[in-house]
Amino acid sequence: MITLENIVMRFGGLAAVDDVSFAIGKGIITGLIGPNGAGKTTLFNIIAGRLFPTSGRVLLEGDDITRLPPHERSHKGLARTFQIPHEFGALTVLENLMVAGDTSRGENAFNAVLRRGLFLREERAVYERARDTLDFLELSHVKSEKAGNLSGGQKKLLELGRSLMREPRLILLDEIGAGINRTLLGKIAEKIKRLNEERGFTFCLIEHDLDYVSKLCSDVIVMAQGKVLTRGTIDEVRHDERVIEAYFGGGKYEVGT
Amino acid sequence: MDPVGLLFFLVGFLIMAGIYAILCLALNVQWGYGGLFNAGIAGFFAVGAYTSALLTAAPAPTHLGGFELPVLVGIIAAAVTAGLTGWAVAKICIRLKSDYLAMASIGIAEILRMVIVNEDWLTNGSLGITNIPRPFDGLLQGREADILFLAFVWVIVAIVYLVCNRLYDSPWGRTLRAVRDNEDAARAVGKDVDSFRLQTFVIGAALMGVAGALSAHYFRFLSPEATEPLLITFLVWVMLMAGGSGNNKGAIIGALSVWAIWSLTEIVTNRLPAEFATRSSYIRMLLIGLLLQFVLQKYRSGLLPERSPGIAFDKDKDKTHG
Amino acid sequence: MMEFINFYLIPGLALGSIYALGAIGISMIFGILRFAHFAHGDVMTLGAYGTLTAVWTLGLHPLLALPVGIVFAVLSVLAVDKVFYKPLRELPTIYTVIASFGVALIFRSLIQLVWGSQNEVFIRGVQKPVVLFDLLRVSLLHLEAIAIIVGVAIALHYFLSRTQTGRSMRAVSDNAELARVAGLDTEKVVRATWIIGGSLAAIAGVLAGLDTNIQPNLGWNLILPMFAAAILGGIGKPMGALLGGMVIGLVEELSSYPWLTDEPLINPSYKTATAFLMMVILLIFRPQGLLKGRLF
Amino acid sequence: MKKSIVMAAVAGLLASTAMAQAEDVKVGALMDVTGPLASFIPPLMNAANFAIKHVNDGGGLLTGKAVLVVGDSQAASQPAVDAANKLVNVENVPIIMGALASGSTIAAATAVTIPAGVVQISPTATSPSMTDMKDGDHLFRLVPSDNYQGEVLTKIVLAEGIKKVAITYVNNDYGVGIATTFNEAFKKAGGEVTAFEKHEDKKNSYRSEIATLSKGKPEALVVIAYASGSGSKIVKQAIEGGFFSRFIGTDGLRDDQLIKEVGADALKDSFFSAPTSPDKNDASAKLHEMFNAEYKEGADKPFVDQTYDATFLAALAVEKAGSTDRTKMSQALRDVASAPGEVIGPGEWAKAKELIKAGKDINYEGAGGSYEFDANGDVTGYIGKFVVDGETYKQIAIFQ
Repeated sequence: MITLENIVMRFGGLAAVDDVSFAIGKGIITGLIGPNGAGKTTLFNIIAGRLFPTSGRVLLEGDDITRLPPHERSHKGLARTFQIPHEFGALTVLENLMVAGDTSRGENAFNAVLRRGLFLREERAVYERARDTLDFLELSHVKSEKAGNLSGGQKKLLELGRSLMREPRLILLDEIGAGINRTLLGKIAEKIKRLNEERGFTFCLIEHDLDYVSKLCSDVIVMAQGKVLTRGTIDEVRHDERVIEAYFGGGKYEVGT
Repeated sequence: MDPVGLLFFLVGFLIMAGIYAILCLALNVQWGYGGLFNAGIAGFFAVGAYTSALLTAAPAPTHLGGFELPVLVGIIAAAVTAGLTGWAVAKICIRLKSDYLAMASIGIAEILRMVIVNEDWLTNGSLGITNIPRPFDGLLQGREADILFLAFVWVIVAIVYLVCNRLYDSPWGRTLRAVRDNEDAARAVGKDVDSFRLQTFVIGAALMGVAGALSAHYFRFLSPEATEPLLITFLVWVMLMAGGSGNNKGAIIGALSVWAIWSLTEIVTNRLPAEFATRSSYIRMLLIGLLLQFVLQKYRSGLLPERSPGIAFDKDKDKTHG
Repeated sequence: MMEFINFYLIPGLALGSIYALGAIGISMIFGILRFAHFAHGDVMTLGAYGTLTAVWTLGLHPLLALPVGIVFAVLSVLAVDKVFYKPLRELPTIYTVIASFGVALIFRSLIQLVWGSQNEVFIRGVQKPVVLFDLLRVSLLHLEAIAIIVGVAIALHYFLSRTQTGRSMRAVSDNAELARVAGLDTEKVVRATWIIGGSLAAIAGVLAGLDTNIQPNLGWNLILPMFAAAILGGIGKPMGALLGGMVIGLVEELSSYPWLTDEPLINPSYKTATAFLMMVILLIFRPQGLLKGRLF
Repeated sequence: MKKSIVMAAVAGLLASTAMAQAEDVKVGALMDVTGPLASFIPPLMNAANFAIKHVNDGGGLLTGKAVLVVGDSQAASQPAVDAANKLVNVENVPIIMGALASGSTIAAATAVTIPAGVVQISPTATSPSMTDMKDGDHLFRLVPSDNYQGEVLTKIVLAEGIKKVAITYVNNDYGVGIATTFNEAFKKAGGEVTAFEKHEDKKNSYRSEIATLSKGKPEALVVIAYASGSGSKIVKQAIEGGFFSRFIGTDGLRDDQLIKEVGADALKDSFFSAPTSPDKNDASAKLHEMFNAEYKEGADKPFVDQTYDATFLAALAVEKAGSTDRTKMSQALRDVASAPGEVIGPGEWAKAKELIKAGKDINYEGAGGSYEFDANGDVTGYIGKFVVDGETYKQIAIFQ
């Protein structure tokens, strides 16, 4: 699905991502874990196009998209959520979802003023999908609320919903569980699993909660200090010495087998 | 007070308020919908005013043109040239963050003003352009003709309002507000942020040009001080903030109420005793400054705050909270 | 060559010093309070009138009366900050920007009410220039202005790098959140910002008044080039603003020097435009300014 | 608390309207009180008030008192139109003195006063484009168009034996107008102009401009600018830089402010032109004496004479018309301003009122000229040549 080739990202003299290469398989849920400062979010930003790497290539199903701006990647089927919620605060929840739909006719200023009939059908279709997505995420009761007024967890759901509206091939989830209570967290995990199983969505997620990762991900990539440390199933990586060292700082803890 | 005089005062008052309403609606497109901090309103206003004046005025050897074209042609051309200027400005500096965009736009407006003052062959420099016609000239005589112009101005206000409302209540407007609220998220859902900002800037600039053109036709005379950057720009910002940015009705109401304060305070300060004659104007400016602070502290979200336009098919409308 | 030094370079440096003194305050306020202070020019004017009053009542030389103007300007901005800016601190900066516009209007009207609107001068008559070797003709005031800016530069550098308050100011300017978390008293930093910004503005106002004359629009007329200078130097970088001011002043004066032919390079009518043009170009290609300032 | 303030303000407004007794007559004045010309205004405001004071001391206007209502035109079109609208429609004035700057005068006239049929007398607007305006005889002015002063200045300069000058002028309607005519006339008369440069008002340093101006070794620098604006700065910096010691100025520069900033010594070789009264009319001296007695200073400021005269003429026109009927004003104004008739000078309101009552024709000869309006509402001016004498200016010749 997505292939990274020798990605390097430097800020000033510092390499936040240092020669990372891996591929994400189609139709599966990949977890990206690692301690703070490992370069996970930077890598997401590079995949999503918010940052362009200092060197290296990003391929989407074989196409080189390294220098493609984020909105064009979105049109190619890449969607993402943000670590800190990036809701459209003054828009209603329903509008937040509808914005993400494909409304290219209605987004033409000329049509918006003079040929409003032209985008009615498109608008209705987007509306129906937004309603379905709201139902799926159980957010329908707040659909007319301003998104800025939602709780942290609801905002995370909203971000997920917005990604779904894109009908993407790959969704990047950046700590979708952070700061969310356990009930809601379980609910989100279940939604992700259903989307993956029933509709074949590909996910790549950054997460700190390893239990959560173990519940969802069949493939886990571990990063530390800008490099890929190891990769495997959750059980494989959990017991990898290098991983434990990276997480807890070398030598502080005696690591059993 | 003489009721007829009062009526004509109201006519003049509403003409200016209408011109400000258009500026305010235009700024609302840029700031209210798009979050673009344009502090160079006067520049686009000036470009529009000069375009229309040069196209419609009587020929004169002192400046370019004087083509005696119909006023409507002048106004449309004003929108086009101001829009093009906006396009050029946006092309250069739309990526700048808010306050920086403000500085850049002030700088550009100031450069435009200098060009207008210095390039005599084009604008007749500081001597200005006289004999600028109004639409329907000759239909009515004397100050009665102002009533026709008032109607003309407010028809244009209505058209601009309609256009702005349609822009607002459309996927275009929705996307623009999304871009304003969160640029990165808008990019992530496939929106070409720069393109939307560019469009917004151009549309706003074009409308500001229309307002400039109307002012030239109202005064029948145009000289560089008519486009004093800081005064026009500042007043329009206050109007939009007071009326409610993001709300078209608010923009118009803001224009009317702030213009009322601006203009009517003079009638009050003129009632001060004669020894205040020189001072009354400063007292007036002082009052306006204080009033502004009062509005900012007590009515800061404006008289009519922003609200979502709603979705036409959303039948099971529960109470709208927006 | 001497003509270049006498009538382009040194006046350019002097003008630059005035811009620089104003721009330092603008840059610091922008960096720490995060808004463009449109009333800063009028703070300069207040400083000039405060000094003028001291000159009239005490009969001092303007430079000796300067402390009175400084105190007057500083007290005014502190009061204005408390009453008008502080309540808007947590809101988007546009509110404070507009409020500062209003404050500019208030300052100017008050000045006109108290002192009237006619021009005043500190010292009557022509100031004979200092003539050296029959070649160098420099106005004493310009030497004073350049000396003051050098002094300010040294003091400012010392203050920002060696004192606790100076370091706190830099910290808040670099990252307000972090500074707050680290337990810095931001209000104290804000106060220090106004005191320094107000003082320097007052000095700038008096220098401008000495160079020409004092009238209510004195500072307002200088605000745009000062903004340009602050941006040029990099927002939140006082030393950058100082440099930016010098650059803008020099560019303005030197742009009309006959560099290539016998004609001025740029028509003097467009002198001010060169400052803005520089600002716009810089914003586009290097928005962080000459000395990497903050980007918001 | 707030409510009570509002109430008090409203009550005050209503009361003052009601209190203005029915027979009081308002005289409108458009003055650029705030804005770029603010520094000129205080003495001009005194001049207008002084004229009104003379009217009221000399028996009042019509059957009541004259009341001056000032609109702030801010030297810009939009505020001028707004202020004129209020004077014409809310205050209901029969006649307006002002505005000062040509731009605000023209905008106020074309957008408000001409359509409303109100006569406007500008004391200072010099723009040539006012001459051909279709104003239905509503727009008058007391200074000759720029074209005129420029030509007269040429004569004055050549009479001094100066053949080679550099010209710098402020880039506004005043500076551009006079400088352009002077430049053309001077060259036509055989003079040499080494440099002809405009400058921005409001700058602090003009040193590089002056350096450029001095290039062709001219004998004198012609400065067409306001003393309280760029004018004094240019003269001062030119002297300090050792570029020029001789200056030629117009009425804008001929201002006490210049002496205050530059000092009388440095100006002993310089001379100035300004509109004045015909030959031996002592009206100006008389007005200045009265003015300084009243206000202590300022009589010699530019445009004080004209502002006083314009206000006085406005009042005379109302008195002559015998009512506040706007349609009668332009004829009445022509009657009182032009010969023939018994000559009236500044301050002689009681005499004028008497004569008008007696049905006699009067002819106001003001401090700034005799004001014989031509068909366009323009005056043929008299231009005086002034030099610095002690701490003030002295008129040494009159040109026509």
